[in-house]
Amino acid sequence: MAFEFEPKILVLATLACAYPGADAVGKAHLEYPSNVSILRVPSPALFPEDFFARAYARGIDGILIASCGSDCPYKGAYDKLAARIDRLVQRMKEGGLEIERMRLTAICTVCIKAFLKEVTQMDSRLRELGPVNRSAATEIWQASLRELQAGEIVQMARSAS
Amino acid sequence: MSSGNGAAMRETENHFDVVVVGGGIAGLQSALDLADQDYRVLVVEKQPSIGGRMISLSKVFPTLDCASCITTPKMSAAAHHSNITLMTYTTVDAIEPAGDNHRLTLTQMARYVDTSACIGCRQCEYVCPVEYPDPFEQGMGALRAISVPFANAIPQYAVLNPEYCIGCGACVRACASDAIRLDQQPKTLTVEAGAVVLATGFHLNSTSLKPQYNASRSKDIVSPLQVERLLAPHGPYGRVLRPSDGKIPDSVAFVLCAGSRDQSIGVPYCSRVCCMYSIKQAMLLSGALPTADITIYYMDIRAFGKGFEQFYQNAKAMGISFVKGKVARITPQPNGDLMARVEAIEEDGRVMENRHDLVVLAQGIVPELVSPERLGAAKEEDGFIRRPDPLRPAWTGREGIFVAGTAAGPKDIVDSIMEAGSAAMEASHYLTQKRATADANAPSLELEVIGAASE
Amino acid sequence: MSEQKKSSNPKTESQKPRIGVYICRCGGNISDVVNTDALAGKVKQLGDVAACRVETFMCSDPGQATIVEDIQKQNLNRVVVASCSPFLHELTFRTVVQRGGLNPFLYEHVNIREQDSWAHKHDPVGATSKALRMINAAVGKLHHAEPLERIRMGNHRQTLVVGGGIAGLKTAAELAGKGVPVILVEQSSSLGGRVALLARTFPREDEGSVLAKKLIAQVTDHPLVRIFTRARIERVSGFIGNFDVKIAFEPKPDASASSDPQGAGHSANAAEVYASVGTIIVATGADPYKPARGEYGFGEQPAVVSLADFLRQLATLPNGNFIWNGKRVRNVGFLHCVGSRQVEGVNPPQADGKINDYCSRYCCTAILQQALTLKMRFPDVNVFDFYQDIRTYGGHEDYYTKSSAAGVVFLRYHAEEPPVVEPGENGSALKVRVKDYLTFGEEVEVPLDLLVLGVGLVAHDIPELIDLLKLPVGADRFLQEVHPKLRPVETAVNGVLLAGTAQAPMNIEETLSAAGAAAVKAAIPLSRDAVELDPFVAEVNAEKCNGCERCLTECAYTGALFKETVQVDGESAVKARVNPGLCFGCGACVAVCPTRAIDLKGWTLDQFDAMIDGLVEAVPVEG
Amino acid sequence: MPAKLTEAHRQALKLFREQHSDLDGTLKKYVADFRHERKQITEALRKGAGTVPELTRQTGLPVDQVLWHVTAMRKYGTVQEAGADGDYVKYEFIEQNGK
Repeated sequence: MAFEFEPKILVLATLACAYPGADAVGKAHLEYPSNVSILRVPSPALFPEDFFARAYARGIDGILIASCGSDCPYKGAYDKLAARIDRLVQRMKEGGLEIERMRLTAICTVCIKAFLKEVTQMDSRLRELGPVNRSAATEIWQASLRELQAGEIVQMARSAS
Repeated sequence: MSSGNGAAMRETENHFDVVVVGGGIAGLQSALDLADQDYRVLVVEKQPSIGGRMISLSKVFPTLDCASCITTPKMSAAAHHSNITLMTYTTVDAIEPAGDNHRLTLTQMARYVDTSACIGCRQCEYVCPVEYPDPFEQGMGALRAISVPFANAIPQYAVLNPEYCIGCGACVRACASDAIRLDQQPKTLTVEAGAVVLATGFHLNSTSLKPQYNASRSKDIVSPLQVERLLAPHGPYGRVLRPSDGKIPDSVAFVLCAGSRDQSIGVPYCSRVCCMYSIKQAMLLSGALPTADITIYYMDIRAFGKGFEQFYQNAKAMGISFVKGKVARITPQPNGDLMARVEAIEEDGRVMENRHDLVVLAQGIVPELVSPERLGAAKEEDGFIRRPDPLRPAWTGREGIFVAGTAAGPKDIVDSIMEAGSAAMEASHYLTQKRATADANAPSLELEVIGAASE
Repeated sequence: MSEQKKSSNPKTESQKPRIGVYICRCGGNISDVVNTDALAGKVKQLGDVAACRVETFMCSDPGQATIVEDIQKQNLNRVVVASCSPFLHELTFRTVVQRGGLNPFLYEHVNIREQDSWAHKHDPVGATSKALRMINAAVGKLHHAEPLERIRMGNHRQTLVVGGGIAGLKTAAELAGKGVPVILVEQSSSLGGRVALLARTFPREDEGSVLAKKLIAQVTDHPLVRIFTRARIERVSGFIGNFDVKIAFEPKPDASASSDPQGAGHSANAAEVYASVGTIIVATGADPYKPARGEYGFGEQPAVVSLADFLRQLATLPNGNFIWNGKRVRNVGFLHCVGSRQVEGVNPPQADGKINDYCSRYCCTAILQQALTLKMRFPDVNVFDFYQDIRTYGGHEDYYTKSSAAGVVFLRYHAEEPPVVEPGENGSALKVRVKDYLTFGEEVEVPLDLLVLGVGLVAHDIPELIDLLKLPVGADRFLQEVHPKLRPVETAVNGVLLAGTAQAPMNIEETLSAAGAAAVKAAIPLSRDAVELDPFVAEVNAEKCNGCERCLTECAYTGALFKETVQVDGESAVKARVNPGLCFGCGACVAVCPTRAIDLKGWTLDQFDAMIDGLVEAVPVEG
Repeated sequence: MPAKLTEAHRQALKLFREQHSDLDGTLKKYVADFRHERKQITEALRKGAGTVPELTRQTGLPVDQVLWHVTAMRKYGTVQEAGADGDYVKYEFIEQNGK
């Protein structure tokens, strides 16, 4: 049997919306590829850019952030997340990582179809793209970390003045 | 209000703030809602395990959650609650006023097992040589004369059925913790309670009430509780088979209103849940038997609760066939088939003869408690417990005696749970009022009004 | 106000992880797809896994007992259960772990049912391999887990009830009776809501206003109840036990409030009210569906009225001939399911583009009650009832039986072919054309003098409150409970409860039961001096914090993060600190910290990194 | 069985037998029938896997009783499913070690 590339897909699903949404898919006994692993998270706004880049560097081929979107229970968290992902995607573009490996979307507690569509689309796109370029991802990870830590210097310079 | 841990408040060993009669879902919910407010609660259950009817169901409408997944945590929470005492295999024989309280006479039936020693290892069950039709499996499976009643039973103690025990002593020899007590006798005891919640539940009336359905002539004319067991993950056959001969059914029919909405059988009312559980069973059957034809014969589909109508529409979309019609007769054939004679109301009233492997009769819900008067309550014409005050739907009209769940009328699980909470609230309200002495630590209303509230 | 103690359980802190992993078959729900035995074989080989068992029902008493016993006998200090969704049993197993003597947060729940066996039914190998990856991730997370303590907060032992209809009144009466002070806020100028306007209620034929008055009397003079009418919630902040609420008032109308007998003029001159409450009950009710102009002739044909209007007017009519708007009425029709059980493509959508596809529950009985009353009072009036299904559930069936016996004529239509209302001929006001499926789908024309639309219930429009309290709303626009059976009156917001028709259509009796259930859930947390909260809030590691204040800028919750000056080695330094009672645990601060000094307890970045490593490292299970 | 009955156990057994003496022999007959049927089905199954109708033909017992016994034996681990034959499930006997 020919070796077929099986992408490793990570779904970061919000406790309030997307995680129960993914549960609803299972409760309806609808199916999606088993290479999709779901981690629950209070709000994906807690992740710095380097977290995502590290995940790619460790071999995750695609990340779907299944957020609450406009139903986000936390004040302003979604906008902060969206801004973070914008910057990350920009960095991926520059660093030679396909931006389809990252997708930010909103999944509600009963969004069964939307969930299925998102994961199957990502799965088929990643199968076309092949495995993630881990060394490119490592570069981006290190660059993101450097920038985050540099922020410290900027900030300290500001408070000193 | 009582506060702190139950133990400190214990006036006497046999006094409780509230006794809940019935350990089904309604009783357990009432008990938990009271115990969480630090009342000391005794739950008295007639069966050897708590969990009531709900623990024997497969999945529940309209969410299709597995029933045991919803029930077991509540059973477990009640069993582990420091303010709740469970007495299973115990009947309440009488409730009488005792001064300001209620005195309950209880009979603890002989389990023939010392519950302080039994660890639920089932060694006795494994060596017991006699098996009989398992009531939990609606007779379809087997249970040994001594056994733990069912897999998720709480408490997990063995119980011996003397009707089937031949007194061979094998269990006595097998029990590592020496828990078998063949000389155990029923025990009568009394307890006192500040308030009582009656949650005595329901049973289904007989499938034989309507002779034209011939339920006594075929094992494949079944009750909905049998279907629940057929569908349950741990059901008797491990799959859906017809009980007469083990055939995998390819045509299943549901006859709605088979024991309700009929004055002539003494059940003029609608049993409220049959439409929905039949639709649910039809959906689950179509999952278990993908090629089977499933028909629901109905008069009105009463999908009135939250999410019910959508559930009904989903069932129609799944291909379950809904026929508005009167089932005049069901006739078992020599080959085991069941012929249903149906007057299809929407098809020119034509009479159809349809063949089915399995026919489910939606029986009526009738109260389990026959004489509520013994327990200090009165009943309505329909036999359910009376609740005279429209503004206090959990109150029986007798001081300190409340009712929850299907003891007061047929209803679904959600409504039973709501009523259970309501009964707990009314009981705690009552207990607070009864302790006339004001609690010095009772909170008073605090707020800040800006701009003078006086006229 | 808050107290955090580090557990000093020696068992959990100093030792090397000894992890127990428990795999549930869920009576076949899981094991029919996931090869649980093979899975267990692989799990046993994972680092620091000291015990691994497979059970049929992990959540059952014996299942739980196994965990407790293993913790004690095998000296486990971390536990994983792989079973159903954490929404069902995470709490159950945290309690079990605690019973075994461990800190309840040294527990990880892995969902191998909803998100594995049920979602990959036809891929048993993939599902088994995924289960292993997920368990490995949980094991990885537990390596970084620390014992956490629930946060104990002070508790304002009073309740805010929003809505002065029967649901709100009932909750207030019960809570006050139980000794819990209540602040009741009603938007309109009077109490009693819609029930106060009902002439006759079913099934006991009580007068609505009498019922409402009795309830009002129980609360108005109660020392523990404070009522504000013409009032609304303007601001809410805080959390269970500690909600801070600001109540504002509508300007006083010119007409004196005292003309309103139920006006409970407590609030006459108040400008604003501030209160702190422990729990909040939302009892904002529902509204009768208002048909669109032209819907079944409504608003265009004067002889088309809604059930609510009909009810009110019928009560005032003298006996004798049935006179409506000055005209003698001989033929009356009742139409069921107006604004309910709507069908896509048949019924025009509502303002929000959705249809009302739900059943409004109360209307069948209410219609037949009116039909029967009409038939009893005016026997020569012909009554026609256009329906889909008669849903007179339970004892309400009596109304159906009696209506049929009294000669009400039933015509059954299909939702896809609703009746058509047209101007009448030959002296009748209206003509209803309907395909009647009781007479085999024949099209029938029924001349009518009056048509009563059996309107359903729609959710009361409360966008501000939904926003303020972050209330979840269902597809039907009614407020959404957490779980219809496990937590039927609780919302996703801890301490905020639902009572009555704000949640779903209900009749009076059901509303009162629901209100009782909400009241008890409001009373439970207030029966103690303190509330306990989950510990999943941000925490600053002061050693790592460099005082850059970026987290403070990022935090959206006033007071949740603040800076303080501390002495470090004789020098003062600025450090960030968290107020756990005000922190919502979103983690926005975590992402911007340059030194990883701030983390969400229970959800640290190290734990997420470890979970990702766990996902990519595991090897697939063969066969 | 290893454990020996004590005098107290024997007294209890005696009391139990007295209190539940099967005067009209109903239980006696039930147990005799039960054993006989179980033995016949076990023997039939020992000859090879079969469906409920097949076992019925071989034993001559009522078909619903055959299903009930097979179900019971499955529950207590002496029978397992072995595929299907048309609309019927086949059952096979599991030989117990040492028996």
